[in-house]
Amino acid sequence: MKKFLNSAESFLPEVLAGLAAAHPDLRVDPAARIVARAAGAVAGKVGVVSGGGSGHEPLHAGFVGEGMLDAACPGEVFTSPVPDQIVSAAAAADGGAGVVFVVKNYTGDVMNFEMAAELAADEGIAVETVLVDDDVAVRDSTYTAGRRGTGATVFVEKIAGAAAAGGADLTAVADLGRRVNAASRSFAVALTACTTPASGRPGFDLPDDEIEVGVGIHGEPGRRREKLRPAREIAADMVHAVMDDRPLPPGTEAIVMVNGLGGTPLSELYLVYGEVAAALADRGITIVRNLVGDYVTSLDMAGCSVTVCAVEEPFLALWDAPVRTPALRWGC
Amino acid sequence: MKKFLNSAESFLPEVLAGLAAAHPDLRVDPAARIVARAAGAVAGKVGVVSGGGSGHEPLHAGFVGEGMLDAACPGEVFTSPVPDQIVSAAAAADGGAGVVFVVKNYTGDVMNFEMAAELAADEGIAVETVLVDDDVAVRDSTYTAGRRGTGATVFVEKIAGAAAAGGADLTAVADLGRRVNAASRSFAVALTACTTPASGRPGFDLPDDEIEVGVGIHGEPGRRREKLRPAREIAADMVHAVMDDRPLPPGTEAIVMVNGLGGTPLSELYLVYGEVAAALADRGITIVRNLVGDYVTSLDMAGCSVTVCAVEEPFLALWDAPVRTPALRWGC
Amino acid sequence: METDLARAWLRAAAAAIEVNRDHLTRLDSAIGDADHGTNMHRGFTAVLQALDGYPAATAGDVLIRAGGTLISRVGGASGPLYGTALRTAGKRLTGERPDPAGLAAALADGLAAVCRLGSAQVGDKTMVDAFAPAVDALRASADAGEDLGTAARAAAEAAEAGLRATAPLQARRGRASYLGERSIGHEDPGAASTALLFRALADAAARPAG
Amino acid sequence: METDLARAWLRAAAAAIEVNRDHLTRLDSAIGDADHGTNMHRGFTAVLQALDGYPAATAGDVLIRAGGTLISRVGGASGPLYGTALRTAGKRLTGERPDPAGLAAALADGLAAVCRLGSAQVGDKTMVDAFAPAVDALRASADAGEDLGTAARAAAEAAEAGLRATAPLQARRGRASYLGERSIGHEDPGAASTALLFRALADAAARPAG
Ligand SMILES: Nc1ncnc2c1ncn2[C@@H]1O[C@H](COP(=O)(O)OP(=O)(O)O)[C@@H](O)[C@H]1O
Ligand SMILES: Nc1ncnc2c1ncn2[C@@H]1O[C@H](COP(=O)(O)OP(=O)(O)O)[C@@H](O)[C@H]1O
Ligand SMILES: [Mg+2]
Ligand SMILES: [Mg+2]
Ligand SMILES: [Mg+2]
Ligand SMILES: [Mg+2]
Repeated sequence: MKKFLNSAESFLPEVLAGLAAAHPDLRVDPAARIVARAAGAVAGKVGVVSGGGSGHEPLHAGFVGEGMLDAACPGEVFTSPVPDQIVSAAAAADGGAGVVFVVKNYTGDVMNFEMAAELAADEGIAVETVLVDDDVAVRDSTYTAGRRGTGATVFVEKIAGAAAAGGADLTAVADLGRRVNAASRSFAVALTACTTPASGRPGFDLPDDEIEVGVGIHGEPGRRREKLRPAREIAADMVHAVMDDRPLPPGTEAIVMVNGLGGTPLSELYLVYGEVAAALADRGITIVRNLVGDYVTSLDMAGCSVTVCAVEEPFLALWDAPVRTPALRWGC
Repeated sequence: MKKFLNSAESFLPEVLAGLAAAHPDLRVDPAARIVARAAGAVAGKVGVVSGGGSGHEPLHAGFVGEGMLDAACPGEVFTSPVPDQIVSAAAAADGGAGVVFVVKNYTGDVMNFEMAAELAADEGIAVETVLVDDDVAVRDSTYTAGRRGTGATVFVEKIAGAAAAGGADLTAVADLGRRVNAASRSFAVALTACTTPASGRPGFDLPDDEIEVGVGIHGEPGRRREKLRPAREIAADMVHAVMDDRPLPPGTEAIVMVNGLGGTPLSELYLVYGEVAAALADRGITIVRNLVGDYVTSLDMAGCSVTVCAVEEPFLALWDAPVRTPALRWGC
Repeated sequence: METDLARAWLRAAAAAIEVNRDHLTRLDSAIGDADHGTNMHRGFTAVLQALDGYPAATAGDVLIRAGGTLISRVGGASGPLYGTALRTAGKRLTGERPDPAGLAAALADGLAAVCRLGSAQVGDKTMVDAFAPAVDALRASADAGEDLGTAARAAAEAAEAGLRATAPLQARRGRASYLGERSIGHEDPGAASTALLFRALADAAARPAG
Repeated sequence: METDLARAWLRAAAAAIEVNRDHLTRLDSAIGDADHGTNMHRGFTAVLQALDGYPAATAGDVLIRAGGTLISRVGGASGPLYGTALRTAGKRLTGERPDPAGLAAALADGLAAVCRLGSAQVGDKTMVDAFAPAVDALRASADAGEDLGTAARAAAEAAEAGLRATAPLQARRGRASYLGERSIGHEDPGAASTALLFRALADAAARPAG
C-alpha cells in the first residue's frame, strides 16, 4: 500500500487535523469527530447535516459552510458514523429550527442515523431525514438493501442547503431535498480498485483491459466486468443507464455532474463530460449547469460517475445561490 | 493503459471539447488550440497568458477567467505549445496594454515562448515574460537547464492576474510575477509513475515500498529513490528541502500549497497539509493562506508537492482579490 | 450465565476478533467494503476498555454495557446490529445465574432485534444466517437438559455450519446485495464474525470462570 | 543537393521516425517525458503534408518549409531545435545543385543555430552529440572529394557513434539534466532521432532520386 499516512489507525484524525489547519472557517472537533461552521449554528435557520464513511472527500466535510451544510460527521473510512457523533453534529447545526439529515442509503448509515434521530429527538432537536438513493446500478426492490446514495448527495446538499439559508422551514427543506433526490440518477464505472488504509490492498484485481461497471463508492466490485472500450461508448452506456431508469422527455433541463472517483485526472473527466453532453444532447436534454471534478470519491479509485438531475422549480435558483465551502464556492 | 479516451491522437482536442461544453465562460478555439475568456480581451487591461504541455490540469486552462488568466495555450500532453498557438493566445488576451507570458522554465517552453514573443512583437503586441522556476529538487546552475517551474505557477498566475485586473501596467504586472516566483519554492514526491496517452505505459517502475523524491510534473523519475516512510517524515523532508534552499526567518508569513499530482486522494493531501503546517510552525512560519488540492498535476501520478511563497507587499491583497475561473473562485 | 462468564465471553470474543481481523476484512473485501475486521476490532477493543472496572451486577449488565459500546464506537452496519443484539439479550439476563435456557431465550431476543433492525431473515446471506442456527442449537441443547458448555459448543458448531452455508447464497441485504449474482461463492463476513462470537462463548463456557 | 534529394531525404526521415516512434518515446520515457517519438512523428507527418505539392525551387526551399512546419507543429524542445536547424541550413542551400561541401556548410550552420538556441555543446547529452560528429564527418568526406552518397554514409555512421557515446554521459541540458546522475546509462532520445535523420539522408543519397 502506498499512501501518505502515518498509520492506518491515525489516518482519519490526521486528515481532520489537516482539514482544520487548512480551513479556519471550519470548526473541527476531534473528540466528537464532527466538522461544523466556525461561526456556529445560525439562529432560526434549519440546520443541514450530513455524514457517512470517510474516503469520499471532499464529501461531506468539504461542503460545510455558508449555503450548504452546517455540520458533517465523518465516520471511519467506508464506515458510517456512530449515533453519538451524528447527535453532536445535529446539536452543532441546530439553530432552533430543526435539523435535516442527508443520509446516503446504506444499511449502516440508515441505522446509525435513525438511532441518532431518536437520540436527537430526546434532546429536543426536531429531525427530518432525506434519504439519497440515486445509483441505478442497483435494482430497487423491497428484497434488497435498495439503491445506493452516490453523486446526487452533492445536489441534495447544495439545494437543500440553499433553501435552508433562504429561510425555508424544516419540512420545506426536507421535502426539497427529497425532490432533488427523486429527480436524480447516477451510474459509475471503475478502471481500478481502491485501497483502504486499514486493509492495505486493492479491493479487487482487474486485468489491464477490463473495467468494473456499476460500481459504488466503497471499493466494492461492480455489477459486471466489461472490456475497456473507448470513452465515447462508456459515456453513452452511462447516460443510457441513467436515462433508461428515468426517461426524460426531450427539452428537459438538467444539472449534470461528471464526478471523478479519486484517481482519474481532470483531463479525462472533461473528455468524458464532452461525451456525456453529446449523448444527452442527442436525447434532447439541455444541460443548464454542470460540475466536472472530484466531488464524491472512493479513495484512490480510478473511474467516474455521471449524475443527471432533471431541473424543477426552484432547483436552479437554489443551485445558483451563493455557497462558500472548501469544495464548492460561488457568489461570495 | 487504462484511461477514459477514444484515441491517443484525439485526446487533447476531446479534452478541450469537454472543457468548452462545461464552461460557457470560456471560449475554446479548437483550431488555434487556445482557451480564452468568452467575453474577450479587456480593453486597456494587461493580458496575462500562460500555457505549456497538457496533462497538468487544471493548469492552465482552468485558471482562465476574471482576476487570473486571459488566455491559455495548451500543448500536446507534456509538450510545450508551438509559437503560432502562443501568438494566438497573446492576440486573444491583448487589450492594447500588452501581454505577460507566464512561462514555466523548461527548455521547450522557453524556446517556443521566445519565438512567440518575437512574432507577437512583429504584430505590435508588447510582451513581457515571467519565467517560473521554483522547484528546488533541481540544482540551479548555468551548466544545467535550471530549475523547473511547478507549483508556484499558480501563485504567479493568481497574483499577476489580480494585479492586471487592478489596472497595473505591463512592467508592473511582470515585475510582480517575477517577485512572486522569487519568493516561492517547491518540492515534490511521487508514489507512482504516470502514463501518457501516447506512450501507454508508466514512465518508470517503482517497487511497492519505494517513492521517487524530487520529481517534476512530467512523469520523469526524481532525483533519487527512497523507501516509503510515514507521511510525517516525508512532509518534514519536503519542508526541509524548500526551507533549506531559501531560509525564511521565524515570523515570516507564507502562502502554502499542498498540491496533488493527480492520483492522490484529497484525504491524503489534507493529512500532508497538517504535517506541513506543523513542520512550518516549528520553524516559526505563519501560514496566512493555503490551497490543498489538485492544481498542477502530472496526469494520474500519485504524489504531491509543497509550495511555500513568502508573502511580501502586496501579495496578500492580490491573492484575496476576486477570482472567477473553473478551478479557483472566490469573492464573486 | 454468570457475570464472570459474560466477561470471559467478551474477552474471548475480542481475542478471536483480533486474531481474525484481517480474515474478516478480506471476506468483506470480496463482497463489501473491506472494513468488517477493522470495525469489529475497534468495537471489541472498546468493549474491553468499557468493561474494565465497570461494576456489573449481572451478566445482563455486562452485555448491555458491551452492546452500548459497540453502538457508540463501531458504526457501519455491524455496530448497530451487534450492539442491539447484545443490549437486547442483556435486558433479558436480569438474574444472577441464568441457565442455558435463559441464555437461549435472551439471545433469541437479540436475534429477533437484529432481524427487525436489518429487515433480514435466514437466507439473506448476513450474520443472521449464523446467528439463527446458533440460537436454535442453544435452545435445543438447553431443552435436552445439557449444560452450558455443551449447549454453547453446539451453538458454535451450528453457527459455523451456518457461515459455510452462506457461500453459495446470493446476498439480499447489506452491501453484498449490490453485487447481485457476483456475491455468490463468498462467505458473508458478518456470519463469519458471528461464528467467532459463538465459538468464543463455547470456549469461555468450557473454561473455569475467573 | 537537389530538390528531389531533399524531398527524398525528408520522406525517408519520416518513414524512419514512423518505424522508430515507440523506440524514441521509450528512450524519452527513461530520462525525459515520454513524448519524443510522438513529437517527431507529428512533426514529420506534417512536413510530408506541407511539402506535398509545394513548389520548391531549391533544396533550400524544401528545408525551410520543413523547418517552419516543425516549428509550428511540434512544440517541446525538439520542435524549435530541429525546425531552426532545417531553416538555417535551408537558407544556405540557395543553389540548384549544392555539392557535398555545400551541404556540409549548410548543416554546420544548422548545428550552430541549435547550439546557440539550446545553449548546448558536445558532451551535454543532447542531439548535438550526434549532430556535431555527423557534420564533421560530412565535411571531412567532402574535403576528401567523396561523393554525396559516401559522405552521407560517413555522416550517418558518425551520428550513430555519437548517439552511442551519449549513454555514459550525465545530461547537462534538456529534461534529462533534472535526473542528475540518474541520466547516466541511457541514450539521449534527441541524439537517437538525429542519427535516424542522418541515416535517412544516406539512404536517400544512395538511391536514385525520384
Ligand atoms: N440488513 C442487514 N441485516 C443483518 N445483517 C446485516 C445487514 N446488513 C449487513 N449485515 C451484516 O453486516 C456485515 C457487514 O458489516 P460491516 O462490514 O462491519 O458493515 P458495513 O457493511 O456497513 O461496511 C455483513 O457481512 C452482514 O453480515
Ligand atoms: N538545450 C538543448 N539543446 C540541444 N538539444 C536539446 C536541448 N534540450 C533538449 N534537447 C534535445 O531534445 C530532446 C528531447 O526532445 P522532446 O522530447 O521532443 O522535447 P521535450 O524535452 O520538450 O519533451 C532531448 O533528447 C535532446 O536531445
Ligand atoms: Mg463499511
Ligand atoms: Mg515534452
Ligand atoms: Mg463492511
Ligand atoms: Mg520529451
